[in-house]
Amino acid sequence: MKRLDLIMSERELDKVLHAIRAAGAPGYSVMRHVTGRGRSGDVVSESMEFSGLGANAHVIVFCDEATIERLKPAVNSILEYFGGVAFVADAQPL
Amino acid sequence: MKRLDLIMSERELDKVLHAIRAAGAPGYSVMRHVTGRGRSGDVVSESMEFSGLGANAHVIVFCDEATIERLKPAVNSILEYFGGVAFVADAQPL
Amino acid sequence: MKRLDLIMSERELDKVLHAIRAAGAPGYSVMRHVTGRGRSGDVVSESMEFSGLGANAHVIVFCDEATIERLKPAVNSILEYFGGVAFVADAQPL
Amino acid sequence: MDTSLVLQNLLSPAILFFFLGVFAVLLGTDLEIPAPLPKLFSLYLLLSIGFKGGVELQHSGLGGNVVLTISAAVVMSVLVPIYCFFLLRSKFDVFNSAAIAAAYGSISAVTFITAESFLKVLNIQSDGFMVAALALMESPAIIVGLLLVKLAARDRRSDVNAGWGALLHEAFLNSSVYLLIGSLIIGFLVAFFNPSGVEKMEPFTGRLFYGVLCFFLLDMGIIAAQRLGDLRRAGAFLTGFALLMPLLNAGIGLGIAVFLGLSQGNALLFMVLCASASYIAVPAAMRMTVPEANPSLYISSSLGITFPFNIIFGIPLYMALIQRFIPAG
Amino acid sequence: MDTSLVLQNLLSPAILFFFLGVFAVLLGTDLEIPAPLPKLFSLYLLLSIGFKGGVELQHSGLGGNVVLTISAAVVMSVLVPIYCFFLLRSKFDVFNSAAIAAAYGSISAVTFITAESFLKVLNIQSDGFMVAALALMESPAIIVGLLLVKLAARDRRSDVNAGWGALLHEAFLNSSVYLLIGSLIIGFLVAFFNPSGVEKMEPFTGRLFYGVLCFFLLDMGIIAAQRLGDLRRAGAFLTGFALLMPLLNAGIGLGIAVFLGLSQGNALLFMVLCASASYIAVPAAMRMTVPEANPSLYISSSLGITFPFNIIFGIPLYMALIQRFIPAG
Amino acid sequence: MDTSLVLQNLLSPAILFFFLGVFAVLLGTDLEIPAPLPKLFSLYLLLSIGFKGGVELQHSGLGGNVVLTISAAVVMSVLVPIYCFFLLRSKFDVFNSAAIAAAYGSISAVTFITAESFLKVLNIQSDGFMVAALALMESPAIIVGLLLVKLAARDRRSDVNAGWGALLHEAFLNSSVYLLIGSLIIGFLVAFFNPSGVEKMEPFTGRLFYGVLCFFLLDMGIIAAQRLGDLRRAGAFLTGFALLMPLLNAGIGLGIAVFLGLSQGNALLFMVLCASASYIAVPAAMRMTVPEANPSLYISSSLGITFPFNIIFGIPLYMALIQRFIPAG
Ligand SMILES: Nc1ncnc2c1ncn2[C@@H]1O[C@H](COP(=O)(O)O)[C@@H](O)[C@H]1O
Ligand SMILES: Nc1ncnc2c1ncn2[C@@H]1O[C@H](COP(=O)(O)O)[C@@H](O)[C@H]1O
Ligand SMILES: Nc1ncnc2c1ncn2[C@@H]1O[C@H](COP(=O)(O)O)[C@@H](O)[C@H]1O
Ligand code: NA
Ligand code: NA
Ligand code: NA
Repeated sequence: MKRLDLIMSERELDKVLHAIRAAGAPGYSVMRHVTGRGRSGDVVSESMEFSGLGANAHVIVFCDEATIERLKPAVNSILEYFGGVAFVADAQPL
Repeated sequence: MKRLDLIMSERELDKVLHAIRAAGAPGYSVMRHVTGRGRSGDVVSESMEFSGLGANAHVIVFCDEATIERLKPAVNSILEYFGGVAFVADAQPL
Repeated sequence: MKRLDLIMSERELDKVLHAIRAAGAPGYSVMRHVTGRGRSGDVVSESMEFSGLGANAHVIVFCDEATIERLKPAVNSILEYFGGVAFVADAQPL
Repeated sequence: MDTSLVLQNLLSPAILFFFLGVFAVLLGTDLEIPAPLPKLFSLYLLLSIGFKGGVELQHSGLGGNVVLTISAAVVMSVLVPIYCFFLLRSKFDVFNSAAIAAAYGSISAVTFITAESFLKVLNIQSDGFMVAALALMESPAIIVGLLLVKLAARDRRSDVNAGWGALLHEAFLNSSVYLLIGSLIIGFLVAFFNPSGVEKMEPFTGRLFYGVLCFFLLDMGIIAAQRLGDLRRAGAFLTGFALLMPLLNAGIGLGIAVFLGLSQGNALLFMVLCASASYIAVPAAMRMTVPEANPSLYISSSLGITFPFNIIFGIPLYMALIQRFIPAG
Repeated sequence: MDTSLVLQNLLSPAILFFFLGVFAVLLGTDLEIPAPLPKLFSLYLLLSIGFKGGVELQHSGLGGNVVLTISAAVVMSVLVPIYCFFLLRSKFDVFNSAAIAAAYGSISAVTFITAESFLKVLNIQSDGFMVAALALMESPAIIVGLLLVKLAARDRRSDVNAGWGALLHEAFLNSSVYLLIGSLIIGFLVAFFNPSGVEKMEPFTGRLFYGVLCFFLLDMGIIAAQRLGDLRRAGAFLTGFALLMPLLNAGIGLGIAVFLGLSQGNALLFMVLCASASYIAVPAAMRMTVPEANPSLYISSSLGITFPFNIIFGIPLYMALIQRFIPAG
Repeated sequence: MDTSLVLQNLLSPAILFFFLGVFAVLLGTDLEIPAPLPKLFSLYLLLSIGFKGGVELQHSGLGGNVVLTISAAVVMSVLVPIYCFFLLRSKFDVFNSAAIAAAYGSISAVTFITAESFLKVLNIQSDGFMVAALALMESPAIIVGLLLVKLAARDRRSDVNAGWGALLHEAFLNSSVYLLIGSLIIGFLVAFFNPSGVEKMEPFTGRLFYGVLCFFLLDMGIIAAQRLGDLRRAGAFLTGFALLMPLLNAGIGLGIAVFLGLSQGNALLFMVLCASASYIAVPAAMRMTVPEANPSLYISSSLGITFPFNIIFGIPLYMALIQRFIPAG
């Protein structure tokens, strides 16, 4: 099994979750109120949450490799355009 | 060393943490206000946090393999009954 | 690529992020309001967030191995003195 | 039926803000009241309603039909889940039937509060002891729900199932029952021993109350509308149940109110207690003790249908009935 | 210029708390108003200003120069982004120019609210329909901004780009526009059909208002000061733009106000609407529809410079100008 | 001792809600006030107490024994940690001794606020400058605590240890000291230059205050009770210290109050400042500068014992003593 970690602006959360569901992932979890710093050096801080930009969100998906392959194009297309990071690692069910 | 990620309703948090402590884990971390979607297709949304159901919690435990084995039966028994996911991966101390 | 997970008191967050930036990491993400239990058996609970101690923070860094090596001494020095945990694992870009 | 009552209710700030929340979802805006703000409002409302109820209880005393009214409320919270259960069994398994039944035996504090505000606009009095009735109707319904499960489903896994101790604990000491009863007792004590304390609390628990209720109902509108999708999955039977059961229970409540000789105000609150369903205390207890039940069934029916129905149509309808059967005080 | 106006403004609790926030950052304290509290305050302010505006609108009616004033406001929100865009193009690419331009065509509700409080201290009346103008200036600016992008940058990726439907949705149904207009309508309806409801809301939407504004401005001070660092990166051109554009827009606004014969109070609010820039609705829309633009440019200029400039110096300055050109009512 | 004072305090809403929180934990309910709500309340209380203190300070002026009283408060915040340190060294290492000592030299704003409410019920006046004393007692205690560590433990790691600059910064610019003093100055300036601003703040900083205090004390009760477990680990010595040290410090405070000729109200506040211990500013500073100390020792003793002791028994007890030694004003 695989573990996918996605971090991007909460503004794109719906788009990303849609892609994840469309790929048939068995589930996902979302943590909001994430702050951080990315390529551009821009800091996403909690104090900007009230502004239109919002903070970041962290999405975790445990799924099999086939699902990863299926969601890859759509998710990567969103992240390339809007920003954010996505990493995959191995994970075994307890 | 191993890394254990658990995600389930915060309602079962105490039970799960009890099992983790009982297995002698050196520590754990808990993130609350987690939302998500599981097997049944049910969405746990932030807006339900005020209701009796509550949101999800994400527990991270860094521990050795023996501890994983010790906490496995109790944790799996809780998750099977109440729902939630648990995955194990490798992790090296920095 | 590597994935670094750091969990420590939010009081030391600035110091740790400084060390991460100084090592040239391409970015990082921070989740606050983390609670937990560590070596000493002390519980960091959400209810203490209003006190001077504050809750914990969880920092995730996706970076290459060289960056890990560069940030290691400074980060470990902070964690040894103030407490907290740091683990490294493999992760592949999606 | 008196359409002016319906209009008066529909055009109150509370109900209009509820609709604002509903349309926020239907129109697809990204309006949200982020956690834990809804929790803040709900804790505030429980604390305030409890405190004010305690103060009024001290002023009015425990005489007259107080004990009878409270007893009748408790009896209703025992009986309602029982007949709901048998009705629901025709369509759902034991677990879901018991969980939904418990929700309908219990109460919704926000519905109660909205009814109180409605009474205030009409200048109709009600009594503080009705808050005690409110507080005392949560636990029995939970216990009956669990009893039904224990009796009807005997071969459940026992290793992870909570024992009776934990169940009673959850029934009597879940946080909303505790906060409500605790604040009620504090209000009573303060009114008795320390009347100046009541005044000092007033700007917080009194004057602010209606505005916070409106803010909270904005959020409740959002949540209720989000739940509507679940209902389509739940089917017509449950939707019908969630619309008709409040009417039936309110009718029985009216009968009891007439029988006990309650005033118009108390009668409305009594009917609302009977008609409303829980989405806080009962789900908390059911999630813990009957995890086999599907939360989206009991939450969606109580929060997505019965709650909006009661605050929008139920309250003025029940009032119209009361005005027919109970003379103004 | 009347220095007493400046002092009166500088020494108001609202501005002093703003400075307290600014210095908290400059001195390096760890003062913070953790999320989601700023969101709570900003939702509260929008709800309250909308509700009160609706009530006043009902009282004053839609006659006189109401429609003309609102139309003029909408026209300004269309024109401002157009000339801003061409000015900004000398230095920035299409995307950043359009996004910044849209921000300056739109408005800042907190600047408006601060101006209202300033008027109250001077005992100068203003009208509820100005809140409608406030609400109606957000969407056109967003649409113009997007039109500029569509026209000037034709070969954008279309697979991830939102279509026109989504853009209009974001322009008209983003949460702050929705909450503001919704509360305005509720205020209007309640004032018309249910006047006692206005009174019941008053302690929440009225009396508490100024204190919450101060608390929120404390946080705005923190945020504005945190943005100052970004500005150094953005350069002198944008800093100059963020200081001079409000003056230019306020000047045009004054001309229109004189032309339309607005009262002193309405004139100030009109000037402030023209002079202020958005940091909520516009960034939300731009982030979604023009991700090529760098948010730190449009957020930092509107929030880090234009906002503080307007509430500290702009408001008394505009008032001083008004007192020269418009006779007291 | 006057038992009616104890009862009057015990039966005030503030203390009753504190108990409600304590019993919520002891009975095992799941009542919680989720983060960041406690932070909201604590920021609000600091802002309000500071603002109101500043207003009163402006009204009463700096004459009379103001300077002497404030100086005496600062001296106490220097001396208390010194003798506490030597007492604690009999049982704890240098780091823990210094950290606990600093906590007891510093103050608890909520204890102060509770004492003020108690005075209001008794209709006893106190002065705004006592808030200045409150604000000025935090920093010296922190500095003394760190000096004790520097002097007594010379061979600490220096690579990660903050230098003196950072320590002074933390002592004088930690967020609660900053917010308190900042709001005090704002209150003073507004009362002087802009008296109508005081009125506009009143519904927020004044009328709401007591209710928010009660809500916050509900949470403090929960937190204090959660800390009780830690105390068993800490042992009898620390428990005794946390109960007797407030009495000793209050006694010394009473002596100073009599010597300086303070009024009954100011004397109570002065005693409470001496008797209370910090759980916000000092832990923040100690965590950063003396990480060798175990936070559960200094937090649990100040929050789990000294704080409840002071607000429940201390305040009426100190008042009874004052009534013996200081004639009513
Ligand atoms: N290397 C990284 N490690 C962890 N999080 C990252 C990394 N790069 C970016 N992020 C997160 O992704 C968000 C968007 O990144 P970007 O699109 O690069 O601005 C940032 O605000 C961070 O929260
Ligand atoms: N495949 C998955 N990946 C990540 N999180 C999951 C996954 N499945 C379930 N979860 C989380 O676990 C919670 C309970 O899942 P379930 O018991 O399947 O309803 C969900 O609400 C999610 O937050
Ligand atoms: N083994 C562990 N697994 C996960 N989190 C841990 C672990 N040990 C410590 N932590 C986290 O790190 C914080 C500080 O740990 P410590 O310095 O050991 O007190 C704790 O409060 C936990 O949140
Ligand atoms: Na019911
Ligand atoms: Na504008
Ligand atoms: Na002290």
